[in-house]
Amino acid sequence: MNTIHITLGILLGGAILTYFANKIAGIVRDIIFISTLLVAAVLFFVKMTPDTIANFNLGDITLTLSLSHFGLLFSIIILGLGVLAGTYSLPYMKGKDNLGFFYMNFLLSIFGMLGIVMANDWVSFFIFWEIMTWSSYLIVVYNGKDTNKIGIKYMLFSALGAYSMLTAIVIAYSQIHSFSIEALMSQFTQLSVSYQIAIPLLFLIGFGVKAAMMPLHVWAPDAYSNAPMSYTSMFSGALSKMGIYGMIIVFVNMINYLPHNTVWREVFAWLGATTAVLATIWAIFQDDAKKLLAYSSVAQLGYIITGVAIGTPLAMIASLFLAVLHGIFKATLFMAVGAVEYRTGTTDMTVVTGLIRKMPWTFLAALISAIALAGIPPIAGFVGKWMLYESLITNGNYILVIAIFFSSTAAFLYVYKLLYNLFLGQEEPEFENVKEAPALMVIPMLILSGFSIFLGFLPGYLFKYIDNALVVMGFPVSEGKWWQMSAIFNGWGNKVSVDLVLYTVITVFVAIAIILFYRWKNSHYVTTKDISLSGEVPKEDENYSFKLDFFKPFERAISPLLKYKIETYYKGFASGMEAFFDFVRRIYNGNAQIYAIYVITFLVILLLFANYIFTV
Amino acid sequence: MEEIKNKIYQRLTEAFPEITEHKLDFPYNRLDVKIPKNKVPAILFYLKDEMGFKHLVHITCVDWIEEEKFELIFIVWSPKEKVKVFVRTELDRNNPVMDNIDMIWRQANTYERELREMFGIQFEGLVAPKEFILEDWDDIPPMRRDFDTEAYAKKRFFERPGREDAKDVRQTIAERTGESLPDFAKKYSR
Amino acid sequence: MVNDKNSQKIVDIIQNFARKHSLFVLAYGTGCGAIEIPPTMTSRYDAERFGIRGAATPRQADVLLITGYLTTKTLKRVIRVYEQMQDPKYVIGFGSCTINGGMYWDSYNTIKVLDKYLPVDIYINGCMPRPEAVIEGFIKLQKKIAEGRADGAKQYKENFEWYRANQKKVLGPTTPHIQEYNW
Amino acid sequence: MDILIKILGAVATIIIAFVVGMLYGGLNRKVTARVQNRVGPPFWQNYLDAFKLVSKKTSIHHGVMQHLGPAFLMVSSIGTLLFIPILKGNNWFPNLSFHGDLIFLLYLMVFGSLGLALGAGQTGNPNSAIGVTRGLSQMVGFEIPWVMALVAIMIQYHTTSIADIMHVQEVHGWLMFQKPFAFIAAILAMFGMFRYSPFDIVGAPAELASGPVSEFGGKYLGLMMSSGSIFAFVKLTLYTDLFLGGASNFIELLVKTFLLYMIPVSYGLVSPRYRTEQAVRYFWGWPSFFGLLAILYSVIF
Repeated sequence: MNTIHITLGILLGGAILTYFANKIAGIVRDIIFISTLLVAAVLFFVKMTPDTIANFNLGDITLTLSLSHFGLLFSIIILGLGVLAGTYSLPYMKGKDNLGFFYMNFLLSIFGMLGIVMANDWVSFFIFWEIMTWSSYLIVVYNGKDTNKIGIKYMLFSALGAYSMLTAIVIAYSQIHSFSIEALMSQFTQLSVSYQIAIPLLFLIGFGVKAAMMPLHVWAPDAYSNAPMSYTSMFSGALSKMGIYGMIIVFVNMINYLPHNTVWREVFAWLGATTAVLATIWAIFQDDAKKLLAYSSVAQLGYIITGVAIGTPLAMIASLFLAVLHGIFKATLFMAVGAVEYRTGTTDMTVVTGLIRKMPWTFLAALISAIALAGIPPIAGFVGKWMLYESLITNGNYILVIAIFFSSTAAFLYVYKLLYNLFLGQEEPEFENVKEAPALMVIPMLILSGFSIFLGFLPGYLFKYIDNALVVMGFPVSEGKWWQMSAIFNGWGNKVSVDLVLYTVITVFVAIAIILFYRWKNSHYVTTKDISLSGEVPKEDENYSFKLDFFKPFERAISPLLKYKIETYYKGFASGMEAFFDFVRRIYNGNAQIYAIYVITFLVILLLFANYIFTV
Repeated sequence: MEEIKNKIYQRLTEAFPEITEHKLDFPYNRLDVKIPKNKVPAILFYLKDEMGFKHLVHITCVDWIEEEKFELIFIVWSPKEKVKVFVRTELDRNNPVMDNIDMIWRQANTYERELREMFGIQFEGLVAPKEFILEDWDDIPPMRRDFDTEAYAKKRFFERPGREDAKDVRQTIAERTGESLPDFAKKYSR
Repeated sequence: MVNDKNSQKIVDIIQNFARKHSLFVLAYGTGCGAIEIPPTMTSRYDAERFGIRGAATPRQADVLLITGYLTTKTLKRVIRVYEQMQDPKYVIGFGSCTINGGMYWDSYNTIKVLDKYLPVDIYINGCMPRPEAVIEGFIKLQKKIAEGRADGAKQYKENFEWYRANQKKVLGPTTPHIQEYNW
Repeated sequence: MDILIKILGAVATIIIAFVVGMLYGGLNRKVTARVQNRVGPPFWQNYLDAFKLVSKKTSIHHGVMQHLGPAFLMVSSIGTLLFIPILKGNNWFPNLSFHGDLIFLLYLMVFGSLGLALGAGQTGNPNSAIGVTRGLSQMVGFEIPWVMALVAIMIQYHTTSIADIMHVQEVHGWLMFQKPFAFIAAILAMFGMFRYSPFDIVGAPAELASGPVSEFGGKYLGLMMSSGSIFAFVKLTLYTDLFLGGASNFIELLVKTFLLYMIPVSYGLVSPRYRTEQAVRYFWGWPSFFGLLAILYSVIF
């Protein structure tokens, strides 16, 4: 018994207890849920030492778990976000039915993710991966409309990923007779060429599904927007990072040793960049705030995939920084949209308007996170983006830089669309009585946006962890070469001192504020109905906010591209997928019995080949 | 031109024996017919669908106050024949009610709104906002001849001394007497 | 120091100098006189050399030009626009119609004396005044500003009740509320 | 003491940028007037306008973002100003130019656009939001050739620092001639950056009532005007540093920036107005082609 056992035990036990506490009383369930999270997180961060090893014996197979510095970085995202999103979901989920089920799955997915980052062998990796997938699947279909279709999409892609991953594991075991991750890494170079290509490819398909990489992203926008926002903040912030986690392992330990690895890198970097560009364009034309953020998540994951695929030390630092930061700001944005939904009942951006005076703190959190997303200094998003650009330029990927830059600039459009439509614009009498979200929802958002600002001028605190993680992966120590506590460097020795940026910005800002607030009383507040409109006064029931066809000029400008890309490729792809789903629906028909039979069949098949797999 | 007008008139009288008056000797291409008001939609339909008068030029009104009548005039135009037909009808001035014809020409709606507001003619079944040009009008409709616009203006608006009538302004300025204004306002009116 | 009377005077002189030479005219054509503005602004007469330029919205404008007759319907909008402009602001009545009704002296929907409804700083006579006359009017206004006498907005604020009563009288009792004046 | 001198230097830079930017704005009006066969306003007209706007007695606001919008704009302008070297060799008001690089500046420069967009959004005026969507779309358009030009320079000389690029030009000659394609792409992108005709649909006064700024008056507008002037100076100095070899003294800087400034101004004088999608497609057409050519040139040579 050591800390790993205890932490995982607490999470698993807590999950089950929460489910049954629901039968007793709501308050008991809430207390058990949040205390499970808190105790697990505190125990983990206080007691956990990286060299702890825990063994679980399952029959003949021994599952080995231990925490490396690399896993520690990801477990910070998982547990930190888990605690905050858990706090957030207490008021957010209040009044929904079947809450014990939701909270159980919430805890189980954290349990699964924590298991993944500590897994030392592929069996436990796969088991925890499936726990994570299933629990998130159950939350995706937990409520909302059209759950059948969305759930099947998610399940299909997850199954595709899981089985390709399983195949890779089985192949690897058949060759090296060990499930250990390290064994595969160390003996990878001795495998035959076909296996050297097949294993990473299958793994990358598996991880690419979770990271919503370009051809495999189809499930993501629907699943992200359909899950309750309190979970989506984790789904997009932490769960998708498991795909990145796996990808880094594959790229660093396998593809590095391949003879033509630059081709692999280029291909996957371009897949990431395409994901970023296309998802950004789709995000611009969404009218639902959740959908917009979902597509935006896909786009941001595209940057991270690009960075991982490039794989230079600077790119790795950049993508790991972006991975953590994406967890922070995207979670905040999902939480803010959730807060809006909680108070107004809808996230349709053509309906909600003018909430800034009603929900100022939510707006503040959303604003800071949006600036972080757009990558504008002095908020932390800039640091990650800068390093990514520099790594691409210094590595010679010039066109890739343009693509990423286009996606990043176009991100301003959807960021503005989100902020304007939800919070700015004319106020609507319908939302007259909207209040600020409850404190338990606002505080997690503000804490997270505080991190965004903090990492903006002292990114070194996070770089330290990233450095430790990368050292584990075999990269040289990068402190001083790529970063200092508040300065970042590129390969050519140019630097940006981010703390000076912040000081400058604050100084100028204060000076301007003094000028603006001088003779404060001469500036009067007028309502948003009091606008200069050729002398007309909008009537009470008229709202002149600009809502529909928000980026029509831009849409017209890129219409040839849209026609080419979306109409032919995406629709064709989607309809092809739909046809495929129609076929698959006979298998996944929503009937639990059939699923059980399916699982049993799979186990039987597994047992039939057991000799080959386990004993050879 | 005369033959065309005669031919049109012949066809109209055959279809509508109710036509009471007509006048063909206007110069150029104008042709006038007068018809009771219950036949107006029918004749307009006929003109549009059977005879190619596709364009509604105007709907207007004349106030015959001495005869206690409003005369409504529908002007239609045939681009093929190059002929204008004036369809006149008379309404009782004390109860000016007319059938709505905006199902024949959509643009008739606008003219009808104007007539409703300026002459007080009610079009039965007209679907349109209440106000057209005037806002908050509280007097009799202003285009009626018994509406005294000068008296109304005198009653309603302030007036600069010396501009009570249509006399030459320079003359009245020469004879100007004092104005009854508050002191501050004097400063701003000269 | 700012409260000191003499220094306040100096500040006023400087501010008035700037105001005088930078008149943003609201492009809000009310009557036929609006057609005289393009030649005034463009190459032939070039009002920009006096610092006069157009502004698109009342928030940015200093001068409200009432270019010609004002129907009651337009008056409502003009009052609204005037109240949206920021202090200091000036009104120029343009053409005979604003002075005494002009050719619309007996019209049932055209006001005749503008200064009962809005504080007019300068009237420009004529039907229509030519661009030379318009520029002359602007120069008169500049002179008034420099002398500190163009305080129409102040008068409007101080005698707001009187102006509002006049406006109510002509706009009718059923006038939908004009939004409260927010100084 | 050292820090005090630095602060004084920074303040002096800001004042110079303000004065020069305003002067250029006035000269722009004068030149426009002369081309249209007018006398035009005196060249100090913009100072009077700004002073008058700031000294307006009252102003209105629709909420907190309307204060923050101009403030963001000013932060962006001044921040960018402080992070670029004004004169060659950094011997004169170096400010913070050692602490930032080109990509950093790219992002700091768009900070103001986003701030203005948010401020305009708060007012609730539909014209503002329409103008903002046009402006942001146009921005996505001209950033592409601009970034291509910058990438071409960066990969040619293996640096992202402006000071290094200026130093390179002392050795190799002006980049304007060394990398003509990059220069063409950057100049074409500059048309969009300055938002003069034909790319002035963002604030088209006749149809959008001056677009994003339509609810801003008084001190807000005055601040925006000042910030715009500073920003114009910043952009011109940046172009001078990157392509015209920087300037070793102040007169040289003035001459170079003024000549550069006259390019978009004179192009705007003879151009009608593009619609937004035309503008975006324009930037993704020939300017981007030249940008790609520049990158290709850098890769090959």
